[in-house]
Amino acid sequence: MEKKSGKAGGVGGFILLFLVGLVGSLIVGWVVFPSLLFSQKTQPIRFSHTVHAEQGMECEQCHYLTEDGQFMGLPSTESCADCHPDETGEDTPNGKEIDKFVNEYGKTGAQVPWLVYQYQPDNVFFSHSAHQGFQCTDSGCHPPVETMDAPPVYEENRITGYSKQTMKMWQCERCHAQMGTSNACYVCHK
Amino acid sequence: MGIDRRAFIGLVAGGVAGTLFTPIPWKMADDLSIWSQNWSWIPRVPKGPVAYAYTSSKLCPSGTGLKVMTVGGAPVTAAGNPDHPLSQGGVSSIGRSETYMLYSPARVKSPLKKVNGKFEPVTWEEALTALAEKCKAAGAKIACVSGDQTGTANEVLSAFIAKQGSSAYYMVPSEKQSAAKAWSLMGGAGQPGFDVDNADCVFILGADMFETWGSSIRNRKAFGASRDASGDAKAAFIYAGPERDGTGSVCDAWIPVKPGDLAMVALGVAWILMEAGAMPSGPGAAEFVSYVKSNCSPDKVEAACGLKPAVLVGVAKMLAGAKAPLVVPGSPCGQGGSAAAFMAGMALNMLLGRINKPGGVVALPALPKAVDGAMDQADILKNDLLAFLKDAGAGKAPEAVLFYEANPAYGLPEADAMAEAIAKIPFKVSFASFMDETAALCDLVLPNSLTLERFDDVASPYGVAFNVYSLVKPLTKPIYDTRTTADFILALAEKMGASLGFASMEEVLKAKVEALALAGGFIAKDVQPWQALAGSSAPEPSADLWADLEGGYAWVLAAGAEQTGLGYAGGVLAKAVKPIEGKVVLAPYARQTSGTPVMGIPAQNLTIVPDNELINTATFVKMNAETASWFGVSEGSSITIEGAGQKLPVKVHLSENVMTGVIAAPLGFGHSAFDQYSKGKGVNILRVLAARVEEGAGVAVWDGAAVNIA
Amino acid sequence: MSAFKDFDTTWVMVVDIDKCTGCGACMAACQTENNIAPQPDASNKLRTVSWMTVYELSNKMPFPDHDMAYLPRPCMQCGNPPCVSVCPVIATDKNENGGIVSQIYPRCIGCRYCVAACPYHARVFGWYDPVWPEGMQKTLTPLTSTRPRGVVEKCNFCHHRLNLAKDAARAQGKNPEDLEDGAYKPSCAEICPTGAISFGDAKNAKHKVHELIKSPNAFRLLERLGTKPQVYYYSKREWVRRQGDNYLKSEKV
Amino acid sequence: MGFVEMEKDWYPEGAERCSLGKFILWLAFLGLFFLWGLYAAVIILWKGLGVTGLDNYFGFGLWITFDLAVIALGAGAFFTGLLRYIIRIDELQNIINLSVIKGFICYSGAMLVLTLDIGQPIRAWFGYWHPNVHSMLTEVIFCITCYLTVLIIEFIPLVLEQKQIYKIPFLHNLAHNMHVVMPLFAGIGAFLSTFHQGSLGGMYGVMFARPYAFREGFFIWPWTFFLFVLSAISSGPCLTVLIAGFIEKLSGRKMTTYRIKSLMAKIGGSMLLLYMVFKYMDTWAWINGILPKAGLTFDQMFYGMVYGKWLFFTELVLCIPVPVIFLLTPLRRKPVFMYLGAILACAGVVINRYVFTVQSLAQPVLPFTKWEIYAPNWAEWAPSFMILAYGFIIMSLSYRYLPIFPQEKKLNK
Repeated sequence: MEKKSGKAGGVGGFILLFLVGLVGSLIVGWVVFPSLLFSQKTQPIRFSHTVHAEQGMECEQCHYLTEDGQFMGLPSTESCADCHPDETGEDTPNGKEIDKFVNEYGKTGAQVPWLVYQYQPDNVFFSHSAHQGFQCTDSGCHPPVETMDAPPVYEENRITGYSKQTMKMWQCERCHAQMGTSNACYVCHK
Repeated sequence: MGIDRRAFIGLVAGGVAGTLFTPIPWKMADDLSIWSQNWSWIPRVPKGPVAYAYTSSKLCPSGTGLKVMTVGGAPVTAAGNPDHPLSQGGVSSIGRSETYMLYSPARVKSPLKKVNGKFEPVTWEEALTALAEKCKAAGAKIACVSGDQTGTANEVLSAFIAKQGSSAYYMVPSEKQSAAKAWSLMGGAGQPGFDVDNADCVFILGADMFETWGSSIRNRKAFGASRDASGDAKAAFIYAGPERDGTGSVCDAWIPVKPGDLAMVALGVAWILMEAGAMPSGPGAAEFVSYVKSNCSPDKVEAACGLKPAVLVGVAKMLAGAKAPLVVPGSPCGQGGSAAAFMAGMALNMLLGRINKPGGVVALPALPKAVDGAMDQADILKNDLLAFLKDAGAGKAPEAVLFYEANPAYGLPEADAMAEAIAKIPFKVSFASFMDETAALCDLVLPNSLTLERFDDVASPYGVAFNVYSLVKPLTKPIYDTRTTADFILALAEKMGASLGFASMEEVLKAKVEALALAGGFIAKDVQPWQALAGSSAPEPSADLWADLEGGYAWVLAAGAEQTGLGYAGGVLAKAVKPIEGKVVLAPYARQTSGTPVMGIPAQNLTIVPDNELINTATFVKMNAETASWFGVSEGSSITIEGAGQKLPVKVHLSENVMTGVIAAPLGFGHSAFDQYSKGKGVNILRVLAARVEEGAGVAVWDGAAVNIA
Repeated sequence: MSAFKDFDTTWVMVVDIDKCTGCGACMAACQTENNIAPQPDASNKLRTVSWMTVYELSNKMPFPDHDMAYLPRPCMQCGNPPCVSVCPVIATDKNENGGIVSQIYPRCIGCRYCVAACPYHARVFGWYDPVWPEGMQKTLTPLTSTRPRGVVEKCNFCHHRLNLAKDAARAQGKNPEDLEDGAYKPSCAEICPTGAISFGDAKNAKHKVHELIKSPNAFRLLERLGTKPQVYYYSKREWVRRQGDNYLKSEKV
Repeated sequence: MGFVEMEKDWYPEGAERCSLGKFILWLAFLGLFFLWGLYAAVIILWKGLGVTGLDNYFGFGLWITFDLAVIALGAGAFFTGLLRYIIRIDELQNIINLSVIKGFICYSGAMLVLTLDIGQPIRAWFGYWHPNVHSMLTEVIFCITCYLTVLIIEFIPLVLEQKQIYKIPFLHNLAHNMHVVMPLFAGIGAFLSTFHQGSLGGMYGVMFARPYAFREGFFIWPWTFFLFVLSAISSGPCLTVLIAGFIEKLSGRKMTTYRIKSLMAKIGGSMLLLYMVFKYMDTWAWINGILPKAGLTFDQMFYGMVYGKWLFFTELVLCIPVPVIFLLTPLRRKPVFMYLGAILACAGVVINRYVFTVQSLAQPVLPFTKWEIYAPNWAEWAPSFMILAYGFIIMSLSYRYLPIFPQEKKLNK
């Protein structure tokens, strides 16, 4: 049975609390939810692209295509160790980071579990060799890490497990459509 | 502050309305469906550079060269190496399994010692010490059983027991051993080989050559090359055997012959060829002629085997009319083949003048040995494992027996008796990679590393018409705590103060390769060995043989052994030719899908095993409708097969591929060891299969046996 | 029924039945290439996941007139696929040059309408989550994504190999849309010990299959239903060819 | 006032109902089936469809048969609505409520089963977001969900008319206003429903590589499209009659006049006659056109007992012409013939949906394959029984508390 009492009752109360609910949920939905959805992770090694670029290294020295068209996305521990075989013993932040690499990976031979911002799901076949004509960062695919001294924070979607930067299918499709390239399913899926 | 119901409804309604205008429901719906493609309990595929590495298969008896795909250095799949003459890109389901079998649940993950009937892990050091003591104590009373038909590891093992003063080295029976015995009875030299590539008419006498006989991938490649769809077949293939199986199904003709009648059929053809003027000569020829003339006329063959004379005449005509005919005798089940059938088949080859000819029989000279003191292949093959185990069963076992790549407790005829005999051996060691039936009986299990984890080699699998050698090299560190058996034996010999002169199998192989380089031969790249047999000039020998072998190429030597004493062995044949008496004959057959006795059924292969062979725990045997009518059984009926003092429950599959009076039964099932992919799957037909000894030849034969059906 | 485009490239497989010994190497190759999990109980063949299935054909005569043949059956990649137009969510399509019928696992909702529509039984459903024994997942290939249970999967002519072949062509400065004969081959075709399986572009005169499919001994399964398969079979035996389709008693092959 | 007394206040005006205890027992009995099905549903969602008896031959099985059957039988709702609101056969107002509830039960039940039936329920919404306009199933998904919405809208005023709820002025007015616009929804419902009934048939008819199911057609619609519509609207009213009869039998009270039921039966019978004409023509064309074109014969469409011709003749002879005679001739005046006719008509539709679902998949199209047998297991039966129990529960509650039958009060004086 309906009762009328309290300050927040009646039609006015209904409207007031409706608004409270409305605004509240909007705040939760637009502000709280997105921050809850992603967990933040840092790279195992604070790799500085700028330091390496300043040494005059080209991107292709580490990120290159092989003869059979495969893209070697990340250098292996062995190739990093080519330049960093031993501890530096330096007390600088960079020196410490290098020593961390040497001790934890270089010496053990373990591969660095880099967090890759752009990794696509397993069901996607992405060919770097088919996209050689495009700029890595200018075309919006990769963050401009070459200008960064510290790698950006890696944000992982708690539900899907994918990186926040993982390109969505519509982005691929849009560019393919603009370029007049086929958007057939198997062009990109495996 | 009190909130009445209406206000509360307002709050909820506002919340719902607001939420609809936030990403929450939409992003959640989307992300949840993305989550469903990414379930944590479904493994992700590996990332990393894809590369290819080369080695050869030891699990597959055909010795194919492998092209292994690696991802980030880890082996992932095995395909045939297109540049290897024994595979040319082809590979069997067994060769294919080399990668994933690394992770088979049946693998022995560390050395094990049996304590109070249970296995307990021990370290390799402990195992080495324990075994050294036992071997010292056993002295010359030590034996070794090896299932490795092609490896130099046999040299290491045989040299080891030879140093102990023992020559009790036994090979697990195979086509190779059956052939070696029969061939030596005929006075032949070398390992018989059959140049299928250059033949234009191949009469297959029982051999399941596209499945289990010889280097079957090579055979299939040769067969495939002979019939390009765009032209006429370059070679005719005729199959004689009890069942029109994988091999028979693609041949141009099938001649239904019971296992015990293969020799008779071949001699019937010989009779016709002799009538047409072929004249045998050489040792034993006279007895041969008189036996054939009086016992193997087409009408006598018809009386004995039910074959119409016209069929034999047809075969004889095809063989006689061919430029390069070839008869390939063998066992329909890949083991226990009839010596009589082999000799009869070879007699045909001789009648046709096919010895040491392109497209004919080319016997391979023995390859140089690397290990001093190792026994000769030919000598080893003379030792009879069946007799040895029967003796052991009778209490005449040596002190210690080493089992290398061998599972005789499962893979021999009268398997129950064999297992009992093995159990009676005082001290037994298995070097099995997988926990097989024999390993389960052993006191010590010292797991051998698998193909992709070890140094090993493949030298001239039986059946090929050229000596061929390829290297097995590790592509990955051992996944578990396993060791290469040869390495372990070398260390054991060292420890016992009887060094074999090598520190590792790699060194042994390097010595072997050095010795091969001196023997001549070439790397099969631009010229294939069968082309060399046919007359192509062989290329220069390799400048760096080891490097070429490491690159996955094969060393080959295309030259036949000289035959000085080869004859017809007519006297032996006259005694040995004898049909199997009985209403029905059990004709076992083997398929590569069910693996080998040492590996069990490869995990992925259960999907391939057809449902007319295995359903859950039931094995199906095949018989045709007429045979079935004798017993009043029909499709799916449960029957019991009795033989060798055992009874096995099986089910019936009606198949007109099987000749009347024969029950074809698949081998490879009914394991009591291994993992969920092998254990309890069907029954082991070898348990009801009794071996018969062919008189005169003195060879145990079990390609078929009379059985009772209930 | 929507009409499907005729593509410049048409990948076809030609299986020479007279060469198939039924050894199952093609199935073994397919399973591990495409990350199909081992199935400890594969007795119920209507439940197993297998993209390639070898059928046993019989001329239905009694011994000794009996003859048999093996017929490996991948997905037919039909020119007019009965499965594609029925999919409610466009999880399967035939829209890429080459004509391979795609199947996108993350899009599939698992309604199995395509399974019902395909008369070749080329499509299988994931009844269970795939499980690899401890450690064996390390032998997964990066070529094909793993599938959760509840989606439909099928042979795709090892489409990833087409992508890899295109990449290799690009790296060598060749035209990825005009691959050489043999540059792209599914795993089963590569591994078959007798070489019974040929593969290539039917529209490319430089490819062997271009001629093979014109043979009077070449046929396709259930051609009269209008599916236009991109898998051809070849047999010199009339009874084998006759089993490629349904014929009334009065009809000749 | 005790609860038992209060509960009596919730009955429709002037209606008598069985005791609350008896009613709760009845609900508990139904609840057992419901819980069994719920258990199965949880297992299925947890472990996947491997627990069912379905396989790669029979991707569709009991559930799809069940769905198609209940949706066809639920067609009474839209068709009665059409006749009542659009064609304006006013008499039907006495049974329209029952039709609506039946429709609601059938459609919502079918939706529940469909959720279980798809392998990835979490992706069910892809049907809207990534629709393939060429697929009959897309049409089905859209129309069924839209029509279910319509049915809910049609059901709501009925709930609002519940005696106690009706006392609330707002809800009272809402119910009234909804009634005013009901013809609009009836029209939408009829349109949607016709399409998806047809699309369900179309789903089979378009399978051009399945000669058992394939049919030629008109424009984009295979003949099965129209046949499914006709069979649905012939059997739908029959089921409404059967439910009304069942409620009367169970409660021992008159719910509606025999005349109304007879009218419904007559409508069903007329539609069945129409269906018969087309179905016979279609079957003739199938046997003489589709099958020989595919190289198949009529005999090859049947196998053994499970897939024997008896099913064919039961469906096409026993379950079409016989009920047509029962329902369209004066025989209808006798309840036994009317009910029997209705039962046969419904059975015919169920058989039809079964053979199209299962037999068309069992029939081996490849000459070297064989007929396979499909047997649903407990995991499929349980949810089906859950839906039946759910239907009985909804119907029981509605009967007890909602004024479904306008004539009840008058007839039981």
